Amino acid sequence: GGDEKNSTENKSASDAGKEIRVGVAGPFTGAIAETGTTIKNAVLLAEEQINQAGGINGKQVKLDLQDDKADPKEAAAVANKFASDKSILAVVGHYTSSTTLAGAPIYNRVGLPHIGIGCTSPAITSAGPYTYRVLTSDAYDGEYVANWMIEEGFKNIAVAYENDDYGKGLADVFKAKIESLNGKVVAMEPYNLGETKDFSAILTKFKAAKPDSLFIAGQYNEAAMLLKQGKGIGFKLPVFGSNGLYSDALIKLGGADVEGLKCVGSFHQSAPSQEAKDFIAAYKAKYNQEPDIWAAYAYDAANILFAAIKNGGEDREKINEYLTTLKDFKGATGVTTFDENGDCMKEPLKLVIQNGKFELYIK
Amino acid sequence: MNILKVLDIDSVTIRFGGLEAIRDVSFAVDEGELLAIIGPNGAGKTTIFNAMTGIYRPTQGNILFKGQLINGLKPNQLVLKGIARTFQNIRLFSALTVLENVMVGWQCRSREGLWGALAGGKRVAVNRVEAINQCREYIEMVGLADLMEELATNLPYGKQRLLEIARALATGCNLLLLDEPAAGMNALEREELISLIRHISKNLRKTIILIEHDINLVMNISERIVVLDHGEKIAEGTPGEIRTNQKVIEAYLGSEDPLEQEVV
Amino acid sequence: MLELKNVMVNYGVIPALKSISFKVEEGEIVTLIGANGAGKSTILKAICGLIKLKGGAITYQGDTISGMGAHLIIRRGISQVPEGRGIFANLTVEENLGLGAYVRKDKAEINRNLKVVYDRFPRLFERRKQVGGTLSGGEQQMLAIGRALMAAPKLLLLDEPSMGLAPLVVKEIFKIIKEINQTGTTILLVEQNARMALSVANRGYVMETGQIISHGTARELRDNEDVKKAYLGH
Amino acid sequence: MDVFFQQLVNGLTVGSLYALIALGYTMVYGILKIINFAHGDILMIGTFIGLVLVMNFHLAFVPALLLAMFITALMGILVERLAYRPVRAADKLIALLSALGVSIFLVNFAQLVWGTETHPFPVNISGEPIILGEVHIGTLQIWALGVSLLLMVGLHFFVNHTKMGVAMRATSFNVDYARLMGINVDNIISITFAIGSALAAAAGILIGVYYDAVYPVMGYSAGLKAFTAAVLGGIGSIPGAMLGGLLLGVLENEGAAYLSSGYKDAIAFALLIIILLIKPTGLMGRREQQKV
Amino acid sequence: MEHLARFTLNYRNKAVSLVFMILLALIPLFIANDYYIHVLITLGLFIILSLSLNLVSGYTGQLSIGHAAFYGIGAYVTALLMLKLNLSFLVAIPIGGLVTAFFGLLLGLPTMRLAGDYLAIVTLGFGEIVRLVLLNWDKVTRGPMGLPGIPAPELGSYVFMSKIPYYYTVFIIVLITVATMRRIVNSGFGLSLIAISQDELAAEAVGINTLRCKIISFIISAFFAGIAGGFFAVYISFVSPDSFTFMDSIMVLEMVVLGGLASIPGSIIGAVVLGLIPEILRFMAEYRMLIFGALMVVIVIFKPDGFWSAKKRMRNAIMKDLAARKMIDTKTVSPRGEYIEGA
Ligand SMILES: Nc1ncnc2c1ncn2[C@@H]1O[C@H](COP(=O)(O)OP(=O)(O)OP(=O)(O)O)[C@@H](O)[C@H]1O
Ligand SMILES: Nc1ncnc2c1ncn2[C@@H]1O[C@H](COP(=O)(O)OP(=O)(O)OP(=O)(O)O)[C@@H](O)[C@H]1O
Ligand SMILES: [Mg+2]
Ligand SMILES: [Mg+2]
Repeated sequence: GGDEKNSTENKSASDAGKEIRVGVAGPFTGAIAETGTTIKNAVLLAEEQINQAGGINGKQVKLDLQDDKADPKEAAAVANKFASDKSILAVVGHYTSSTTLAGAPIYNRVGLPHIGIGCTSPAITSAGPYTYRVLTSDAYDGEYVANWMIEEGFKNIAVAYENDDYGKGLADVFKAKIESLNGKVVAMEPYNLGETKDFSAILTKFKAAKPDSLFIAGQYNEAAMLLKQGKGIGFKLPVFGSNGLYSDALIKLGGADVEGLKCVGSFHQSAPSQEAKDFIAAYKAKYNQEPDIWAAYAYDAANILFAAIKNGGEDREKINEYLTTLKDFKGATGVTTFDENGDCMKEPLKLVIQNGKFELYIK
Repeated sequence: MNILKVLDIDSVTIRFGGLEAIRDVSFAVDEGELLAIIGPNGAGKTTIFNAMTGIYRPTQGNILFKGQLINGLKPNQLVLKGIARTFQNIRLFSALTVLENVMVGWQCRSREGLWGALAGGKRVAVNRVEAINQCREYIEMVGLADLMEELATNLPYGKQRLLEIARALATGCNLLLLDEPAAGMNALEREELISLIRHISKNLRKTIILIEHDINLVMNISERIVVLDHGEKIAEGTPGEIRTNQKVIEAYLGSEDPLEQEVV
Repeated sequence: MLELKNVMVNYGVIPALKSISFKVEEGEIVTLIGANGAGKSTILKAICGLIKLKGGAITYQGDTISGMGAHLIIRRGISQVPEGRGIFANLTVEENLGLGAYVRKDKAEINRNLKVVYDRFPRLFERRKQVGGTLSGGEQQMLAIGRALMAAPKLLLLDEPSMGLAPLVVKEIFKIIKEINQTGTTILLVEQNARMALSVANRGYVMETGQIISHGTARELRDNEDVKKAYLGH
Repeated sequence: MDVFFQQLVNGLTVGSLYALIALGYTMVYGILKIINFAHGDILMIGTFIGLVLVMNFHLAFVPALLLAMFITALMGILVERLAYRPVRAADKLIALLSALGVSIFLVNFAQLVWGTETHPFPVNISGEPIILGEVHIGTLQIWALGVSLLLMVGLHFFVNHTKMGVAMRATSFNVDYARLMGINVDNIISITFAIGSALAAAAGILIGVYYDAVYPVMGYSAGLKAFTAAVLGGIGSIPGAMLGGLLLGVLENEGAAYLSSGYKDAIAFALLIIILLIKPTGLMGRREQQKV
Repeated sequence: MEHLARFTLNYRNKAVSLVFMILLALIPLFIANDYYIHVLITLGLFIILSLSLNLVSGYTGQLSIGHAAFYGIGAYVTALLMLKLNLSFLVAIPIGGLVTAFFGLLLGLPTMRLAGDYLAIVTLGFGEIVRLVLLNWDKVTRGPMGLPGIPAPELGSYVFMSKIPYYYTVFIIVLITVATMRRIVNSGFGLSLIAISQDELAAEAVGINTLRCKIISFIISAFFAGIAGGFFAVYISFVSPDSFTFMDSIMVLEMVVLGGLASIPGSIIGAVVLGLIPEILRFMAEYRMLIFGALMVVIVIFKPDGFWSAKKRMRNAIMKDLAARKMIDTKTVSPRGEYIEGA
């Protein structure tokens, strides 16, 4: 639910002009609430920073946080709530591809611009003119990891994927790329986010297919369980993953069993840019912990919207016009440019888990 | 030979697992007759009712109703053919009123159906009025007129038995099976019951088969008696014959004078 | 031994017992007769603590038992054969009988008692492994009485024990009631078959719509014209 | 064939855990005729209790397991007192709703206390897996199977061969008649809940350790599966619950290996429906003989 | 409107109900807030769902805990028809209802052999299977990704843009559902259904074809749930398998039971109350569902017969209706307000 001190329950007409209201939709409870929490932390940080700097056009920014529980139906309800509240100028969110796709038609119907923060499904490319995202599409990432694995010399690859927009989209792109590079996907098994806990069937099938490496297209929770259960039945291989795995929670849950795992992401503590350094420092100061990638994306999304409101105008349509032409926005996750579909173009980082930490991968 | 028989039980055997509840029993009932089945507890009386009403299927043998084989038909199909019953352990629709209980019995004669219900209209309403009036007549007949709107569950035991009879009659049956209708009734109520059964038999011209342990009542109203013991038929005849049948006395009545009931 | 004083019971808002008072002395057979729905079964349920009283009190051997949990009342030596027999349909005949002796601890005595019951009802012995639910009505009644006897009660409450029984068995049951009484068990008997009930009882109470309308010795009641007309038939 | 045997082992492991949970459903159902929808959530709380005992109180695994079973048993009794006893006389569906209320409450309670995230259950039951050909049988699997079988056999004996067990079955048939036998029905019901909850806690902890994951909604799927297992075996029947659990575990694991892992649960449910249509009271359910 | 009103209302409370309906119809004029209208539309959907389940579980007494499957089938069929065949919602939703009705028939068949909790588990299994098929048959359903972008309904050149046309659509569907359910349960057929729920064997023994009645009630129930699903798909413009889970089935059952089994006003009240509580508790944030759970326990303890008083339950209103139309005698009225035949 919305944090009481930040969401404004009673907004009378007179208030509406005095403050700038932006919606934030994320999985604050439910299966991936941990991610929701870092998103919440990051946007609240962005809010605090902009208000300390005098707000936008002299007005204070007020975020309205709504919980979509990573559930598309809830997402539609949240989208409806934002869409019908005229004082909401733009929205940060949603997080997953499914929730973004559920909300997008509603936002697009009323012309409310929104920036997705974790949704990487290729389907979002064509979700509508008011839909944006701060991270690259799976079509891009999947091919990137496929290239990487072939470069590392792997040929027979098993794929475990989360059975939804995110995982399936990624796995499909990945498989096509591997095959075009003369590699082989020897087994491909789906599991359900937040539901599957027993990976023994999947692992047994993998084992029988005799792969030389494993690619996981999904989230950290399942990846940790998969690898831990794999150890139990004697299944241990080099593992690559998508950006969904890039979370410290993976290491917390997986412990020694995720050591050596490689994945992609576009933000890292030791990233060179000044924006990233500043963000990490501020986040640490406020919350006394390291931000993860989703915090960085959420932070960037919020700041892009603040910039759009400032430079475009306090009007949904004007904000959207600004966003369509956004170019080279420098943020914690690198340089963001939106293409004509609202898709993001930026180069991911290669990462590896070493000694219980994500490190930049250097061959 | 079967032309006049309403019901013909032809060498019926009913088994439950290893237990033979009914073994090779045959008897027949004539149109308009009032037949009683008596016998010790567990003799198989209720079981044979259950077979006649489609609740059990005979393991062997045939049951014919008006010359037609009815083995294996379902209870509701048998009601449409004209067989209705009451239960030894009363089974009313307890949350429905007396009138509604009887109307449920009447349903199998209703031509309204689902479409009629959805369409509504004057004709449907007229039909319903007619149904209600007929059901009220049955209720008056069994003497529950002043309890028409009472919930069945609130009726005393004896009146519940009467309601079961009204409900069975409402199906428009011509063979009525009564399983211990007098159980739980006091002397006064029993007398009223006797005249009710006579009325149904004589004036409504229904064929009746009756199971009862009240020997007075049985001897009083039945025209013929079938006696079962341990699943077998041990005697058949008029009340006079049965009263003096040595086998029946040994198995069931217990002394020469069944009316003698004092113990001390 | 047992005394009810101004006992009142309601089902919802409807009164089922309106100030009932009566006594049962040690060693007696007392019968309650009355039309359907008079409240006879309700009295038995109230004695055993299955329903709460709305007013009045029940004392047993000098102690007030109304308001106690049913299991505590049963432990004091009261046993009931409920209306409708109350057989555990999912348990075998033997298990049913065993439960009758649930509150007793003396194994040997229980086994002796079991033999007595089987002797009295050989039919039960034949069916001792059959589940109670498949017994015929009469067999179930025998089982219910047998089970109550397994408790070796001081006070036995019988609710219409003759219902649905063949004449032969009815006689047998009344004989047994008499015998049980002679071995020292006090009996409160509810019956529709008033003629039979009054033939074994010492005293009787006649009930109508939740009230006791008359009482007296069995002989007095048998000779009472009103009782004769309503409950004894001719 | 390796896949087959590996899945058989995996299936038996989960199956024995399903069975353990199913017993709780079956016992409560047997006695109150309600499907205790909160059972899975009691399992979840029991698991968290076990986790707290291990992590915060540094108990060893077995003492933690036993103590968690005990605490959860008390919690089962409490839930029965507060949420089920007041509606015992009402329609069975009402009790079902009360159970759902408890279920929702417990899940959200756990989310507030322990957060929504998945916690690992770091218990070191060390020992090398037994390796037969390509088939691995983990120490944990042996534990899970062993503990569940032990508890089940104990329960079976208790219900069928003790006076309390017969009293339990009598109460399950009719509460008033049981009272007339001098049975303290309230106690019997409390004991039933206590046993069911303790078994659930045991199953939950074993599941938590086996998957190395404890999380507030873990009771939902475990509960659904176990409930299915209970019905498959014949609800109310204790051997049925065991058989149902094992069968369900094995079938869905083999189904997942040879058909599709996505349809794994669908296979289990389709089988359930088919079995029920052939044998309407489940595999070992005794038909409640209803004479008319 | 007048005709619809007559079709919907029973004769006795005609005036009161008519006023009430007019008020409901005017709501969008008073409340401009889209969020409130969204909540009202959702309540409308809940009402249709609970009324439809009430027929099977309340009146016919067949416990069903897989009702969300019907809702889901209706939603997916409607969505696919609109997305793939570009059918108008006016055609797609009824077809969705009919397809769902067919599944109702399928689910009704097991009642031939199963009753009570065993039937319940079959309905649960059915619900899960439907959900898993929606999840895994990705060539058609797009699996967990769901079907986004269901086009907004069009009536000629009028396109549904705001919430108000949706409100009126669901309002009309609710009225039709109430009217149909009323006619069904207050008929001889409805009486048979109640009889079946009370004692199936006795019902069969007095000539009721119980299997046929049960199957018909499943078919009708499924049809209306399917319609609700279709409307949901159109309204939210997105369907995915996790909108039709076991918990959704349970929620509907809860509405029926808490409202008061076998009662039309009960089901409506149940849907409204249970639909509103979580919305009202929204301000409590994290504590919302905790309180909701506790509240449920408290409600059932203090209102074990549901919100709608027990005395009005299980009643068939044939008599009341005829009496009101002066077609049967109504000289005496019993203290409970029911008609007793005039002496
Ligand atoms: N469904 C069944 N399964 C097993 N045994 C049964 C079943 N139904 C009846 N029996 C047995 O068949 C025998 C006959 O039972 P039935 O009910 O027909 O007796 P009855 O003559 O009606 O006795 P009563 O006068 O006591 O009612 C009994 O021994 C009974 O236990
Ligand atoms: N559970 C109940 N709820 C409501 N009313 C009840 C209930 N049980 C009995 N009654 C009513 O209370 C009154 C007394 O019932 P009770 O069973 O004590 O009568 P009884 O004298 O034993 O009659 P019978 O000879 O029929 O057994 C009756 O009017 C009955 O309808
Ligand atoms: Mg009989
Ligand atoms: Mg009585």
